[in-house]
Amino acid sequence: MARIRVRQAIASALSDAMREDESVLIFGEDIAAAEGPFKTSEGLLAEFGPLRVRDTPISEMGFVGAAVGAAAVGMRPVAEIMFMEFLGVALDQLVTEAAKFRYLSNGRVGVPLVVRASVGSGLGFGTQHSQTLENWLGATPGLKVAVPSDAQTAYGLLRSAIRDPDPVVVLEPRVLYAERGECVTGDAGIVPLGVARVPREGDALTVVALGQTVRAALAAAERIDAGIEVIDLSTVTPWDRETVLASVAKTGRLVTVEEAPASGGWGAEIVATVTTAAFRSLQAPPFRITAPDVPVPYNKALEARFSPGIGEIEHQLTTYLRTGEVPDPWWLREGVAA
Amino acid sequence: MARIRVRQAIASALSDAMREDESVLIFGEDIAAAEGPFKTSEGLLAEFGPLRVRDTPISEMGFVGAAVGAAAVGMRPVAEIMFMEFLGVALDQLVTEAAKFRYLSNGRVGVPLVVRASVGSGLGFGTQHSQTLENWLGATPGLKVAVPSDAQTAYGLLRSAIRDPDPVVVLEPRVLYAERGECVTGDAGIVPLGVARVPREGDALTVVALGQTVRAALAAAERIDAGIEVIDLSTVTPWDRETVLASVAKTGRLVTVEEAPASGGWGAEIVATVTTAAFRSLQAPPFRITAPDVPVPYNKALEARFSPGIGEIEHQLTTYLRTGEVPDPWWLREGVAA
Amino acid sequence: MTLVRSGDHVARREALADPVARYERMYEIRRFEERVNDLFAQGLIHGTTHLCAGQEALDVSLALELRATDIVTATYRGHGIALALGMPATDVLAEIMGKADGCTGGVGGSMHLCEPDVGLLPTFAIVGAGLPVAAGAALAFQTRGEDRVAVAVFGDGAANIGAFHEALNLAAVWKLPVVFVCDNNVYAEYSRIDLTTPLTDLHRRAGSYDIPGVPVDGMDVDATRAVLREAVSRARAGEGPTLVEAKTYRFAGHSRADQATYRPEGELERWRERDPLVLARAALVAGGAATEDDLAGLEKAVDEDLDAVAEAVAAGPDPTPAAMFRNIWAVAA
Amino acid sequence: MTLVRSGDHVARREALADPVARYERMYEIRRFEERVNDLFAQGLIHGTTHLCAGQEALDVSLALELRATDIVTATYRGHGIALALGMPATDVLAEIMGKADGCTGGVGGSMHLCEPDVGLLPTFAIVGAGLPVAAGAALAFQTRGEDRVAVAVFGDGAANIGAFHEALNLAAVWKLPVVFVCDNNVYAEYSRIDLTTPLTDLHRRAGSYDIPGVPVDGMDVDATRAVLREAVSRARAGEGPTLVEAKTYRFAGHSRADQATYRPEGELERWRERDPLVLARAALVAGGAATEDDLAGLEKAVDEDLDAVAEAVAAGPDPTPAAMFRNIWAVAA
Ligand SMILES: Cc1ncc(C[n+]2csc(CCOP(=O)(O)OP(=O)(O)O)c2C)c(N)n1
Ligand SMILES: Cc1ncc(C[n+]2csc(CCOP(=O)(O)OP(=O)(O)O)c2C)c(N)n1
Ligand SMILES: [Mg+2]
Ligand SMILES: [Mg+2]
Repeated sequence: MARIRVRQAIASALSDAMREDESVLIFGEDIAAAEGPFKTSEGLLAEFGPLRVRDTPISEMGFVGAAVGAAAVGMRPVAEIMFMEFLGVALDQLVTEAAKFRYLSNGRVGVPLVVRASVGSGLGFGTQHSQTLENWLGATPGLKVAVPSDAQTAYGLLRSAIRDPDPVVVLEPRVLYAERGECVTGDAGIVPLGVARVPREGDALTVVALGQTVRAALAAAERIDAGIEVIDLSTVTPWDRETVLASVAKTGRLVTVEEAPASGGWGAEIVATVTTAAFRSLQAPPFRITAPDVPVPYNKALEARFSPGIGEIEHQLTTYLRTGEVPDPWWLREGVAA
Repeated sequence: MARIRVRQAIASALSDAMREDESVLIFGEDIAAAEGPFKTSEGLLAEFGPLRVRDTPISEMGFVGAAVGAAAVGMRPVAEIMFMEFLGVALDQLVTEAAKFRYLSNGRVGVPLVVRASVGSGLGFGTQHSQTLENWLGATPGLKVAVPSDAQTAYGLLRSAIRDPDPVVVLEPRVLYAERGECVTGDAGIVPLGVARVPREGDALTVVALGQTVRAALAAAERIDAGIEVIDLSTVTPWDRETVLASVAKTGRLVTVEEAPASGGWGAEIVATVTTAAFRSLQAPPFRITAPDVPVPYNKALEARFSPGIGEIEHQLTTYLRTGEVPDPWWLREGVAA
Repeated sequence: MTLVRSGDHVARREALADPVARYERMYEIRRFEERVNDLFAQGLIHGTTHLCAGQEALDVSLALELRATDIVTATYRGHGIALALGMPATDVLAEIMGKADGCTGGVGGSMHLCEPDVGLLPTFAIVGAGLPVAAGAALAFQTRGEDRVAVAVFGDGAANIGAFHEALNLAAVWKLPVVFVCDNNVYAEYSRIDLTTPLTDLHRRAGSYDIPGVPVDGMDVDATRAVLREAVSRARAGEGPTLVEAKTYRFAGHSRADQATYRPEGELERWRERDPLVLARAALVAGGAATEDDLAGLEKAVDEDLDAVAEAVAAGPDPTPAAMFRNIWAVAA
Repeated sequence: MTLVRSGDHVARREALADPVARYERMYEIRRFEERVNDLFAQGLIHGTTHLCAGQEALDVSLALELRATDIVTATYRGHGIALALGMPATDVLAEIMGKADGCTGGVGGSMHLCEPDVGLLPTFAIVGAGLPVAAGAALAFQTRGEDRVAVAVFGDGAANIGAFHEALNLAAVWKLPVVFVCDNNVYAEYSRIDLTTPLTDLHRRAGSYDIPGVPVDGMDVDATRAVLREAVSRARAGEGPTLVEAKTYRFAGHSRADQATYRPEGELERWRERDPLVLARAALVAGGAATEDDLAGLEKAVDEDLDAVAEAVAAGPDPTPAAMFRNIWAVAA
């Protein structure tokens, strides 16, 4: 099994999908001739030619809308949004158009598009290029949102997204593009949408992570080594209630780990749903480990602290396991946020 | 104390603010000559003239951006977005620009803009004109979001929003515009941002409602009459933890009532935060009364069922109080959602 | 004319080859809208609606120049286009009345008509949203090497929104087989066009993308047809997009509540003289294609059919609550 | 030249009245960018950066034609504009290095420079976002009856995004005192302009809004200045917006990692012959405003100053974690 970079896994998923299905075409800014700002479409123009691999003008609303139209007449377009923020002018096409076409056509017009967008902090891109913003999409029946956490899920979720008959947004943690991991390609490497992974089992505590927090959560769990089950949510809407609830039924404790601020984050949905559904099996208060409620800072040291890293996760989980109480995050412990 | 329509309360707030402060100017589609598609700017063009009351082209991204620029150089613009959905092309200006200017200027450039947008279902406008979508804004440090529930809060929150030094979005439940209510105007009528109201006290159960669900929740509570405390959240970001936590400390039970689908809704944040902070005082599972996870339907009878009405709220709360368990919503009780 | 039901759409479309049938369809659209207006006034319709009186010539000529396999994105002001493209009045009215037999099953309403059989995607309630979508359909046709064409119909007001600009540029740089049809009916809601843009000859915006921009008298069905024919065949031949500006006039208010008191005096009356129905009817009689009597008979038949349609639709079933749970995900949840 | 620190911004701006000082500033910008590039290569700077070599003439002429009370919205490619407008190199470099003394205190970085004293709003990392904001600042000036002007500077790629269209139309219909300055440097990231739009003479897009559109040789500081002067005075006189297209060339890659291998052979070399510094320097010598020796001396002084700046900034303090909690809400949470 090859260890490849996440960006290569993505390029493989795209090329495998394009080989399998002629209706797959991809477009985005500088994804053809330049093979992608993050090199996630290496080799594709050469193999599939300029009709199926296209560079677009800087027109996110235009080309996301074009993906809607192409999908509505039977293509499976994959549009690349370089940074998630750029969807700030294109949500209309995703939330208010694509997600509703099936409903507004009595089931006769589906929109099997995929939008890939890079997200998150960690590379010094500053406050307008480091948000995650899955909250923009999460209240949209008809729209699916997946987030890979390594090469295999980057490959496998994208393959599923492209095969899916509904619109799917894949949010790729940018910081992972250069990371290497094992990656089975082909049908065996496909990761289904809507199913959470459980990369680490345990019976003392359920930790739900997503995207770039999965590896930090796993590393922290290794260090603590006290029956921590780590779930990689993988699909954030609609998310896998069964897996999470089954885990909490076993552990009686729930913690989510988000890279972004708590307010408006996906963790609230998990904590709220689990609390409602599994109230009597919870032995301690569920809580969220998150970034503080501030914009992503640029300075390297500050940016590194912003998102919960291994040390912070370890500290909070250890305190929680020891005391049964919700720990303070670093900015309260250190009295930094006045 | 006059009983006026919500839309008149809004027009009064705008004119009082414009009289008080020369830097207030308003613009939007058909808000000047036509006095607003929902008549929320009646009389303003006549009183304040065409420089301060302007009709815009259909350019939501353009004029929301113009509000950012005007606010950055000292005006207090109030931009009207006819239907919340139209912000789908303008989130960039609110979330990625306006909310971050103070941060990105070392505190030297504030953006005291207000965006008013009508939201919600109930008037047969169909699936692209009936969403609430506060989730688009909720993960944005630096941006405030308020939602009035009657004439007084429509007046008072808008006055506060206009005086506020930060960007504020006021989401006005469209179905309320024609409703009448008592409304104190002038300084005495101002309703602070960030402070929840408690229109009904009780010690058996805390119900948190927002916008158009406030009156339904109140009416249901009246019918049940069993110590139900109803909180009108009023500001959804940042929301008033103190008031809600104090109430739950007293009642030991929490229910939120949302007009829109559970997934991605504001209720998750309340339930999650309260559960984490007040776990030991909760005597029963907190839960959310919401619409089903579907797009807003057009047919009148279907639309009426979509959003939780008085009867549905009453049923769920009664069942909950009686059994201590989380009740099924109507679509599960009736086996409608296969 | 006999009541046409689902399935006969394409036949209904092809009937337009006959000039008399074109007039008949225009007449049907006009009367249909009047009925919708009445049903609203009677409280039998929920929500809002946007009538298309004044743009019948455009709707019918568009239907005439397209094939059923072509794709159209239109707006909330879409009853006329739906009828012109071949949807029977029953399907359209049932949707407007929120009935189970409506084209979306009653969950869409007046602003969201759809009929894939005649190429009509769900109509767009968001101004400008249909333009990039039409470009995208055209992109699919081009990629697959099909000789199909996509058409976006939109208003003068939509020419001020970003999606217009992005869609035209995208279509121009990729030479997509798409026609952008601007129905310049002088108003966007309650605002006259010159209040919201300094350039009221909107076809001139084509210059920003080096594509042809063509104005046409949208009240004249033959003139409009000729311009659309040229634009559609350019697209079909792979020569790229065209921006067509049809100069029309909105005879009704913007939506149902609007009395349109903001119009300058005499403006409506002047445009009424150029009512597309009046012009088309006179041309038929003058050209000898039909007599006054023929047309009066035909009009009566349409009226009667619409009576029957209205009655049948009103008596039709409402959707059950289960309808709102269908067609959200590809596989029922 | 001596190290200028915060507070002397306006003086630094006004110095540009002297043609030799203009050259000096252009030289400073060029050398500043080279240093930034080196610091990146050494791993001393985090993230990414976008160098402006090739657009110094535009930056300096803009600063020259504006007053300190005017407002500028610029982009992530904004080091040169910031320096031209009067920000001292220390403030800019400190920000790029994420230092506590940077203009945003180190939380913004290279893409987010800001200095209200010289009218620079936080620069925009989102393509096109600055255009409506500039229109809005102009709206404020117009409403208050001030004779201030707003300027949006943006790239050729930005002319394809919706915000461009909406902002120009809004400014045109309201006759706002704003100048839209398109820095057409031939590339948007790795794409040559003709790959993403059929109309490469972007000033022609002004026609869509019936406003003047003016091309200018952006490598020539005097020519650029003359065109900007005209546009700025039109705006200041209440005659409305102008679209200026400065034809420049991006000498560097798009951002730090980019080697720009996609350029056609010889293109860079041809443009290098029209390097704005080379042109300006030659003109000064030819016109007798300075000798070669004068200029060599001045260049040496700038180099030394930048050495000192780089050293001082590198030794400066980093922000503490508390910095990320400040300046989010008006009143500290
Ligand atoms: C993005 C957006 N903004 C505003 C509206 C509200 N709105 C509905 S129709 C309309 C006027 C559109 O005018 P025009 O494009 O000329 O089309 P017409 O109604 O005349 O057919 C407006 C502003 C909308 N639906 N979408
Ligand atoms: C809305 C948006 N889309 C894409 C990007 C990514 N991006 C950053 S710079 C750039 C190229 C912009 O080109 P141009 O406008 O010509 O300016 P230049 O970089 O040449 O100064 C792109 C695509 C962005 N920042 N914002
Ligand atoms: Mg119109
Ligand atoms: Mg460029």
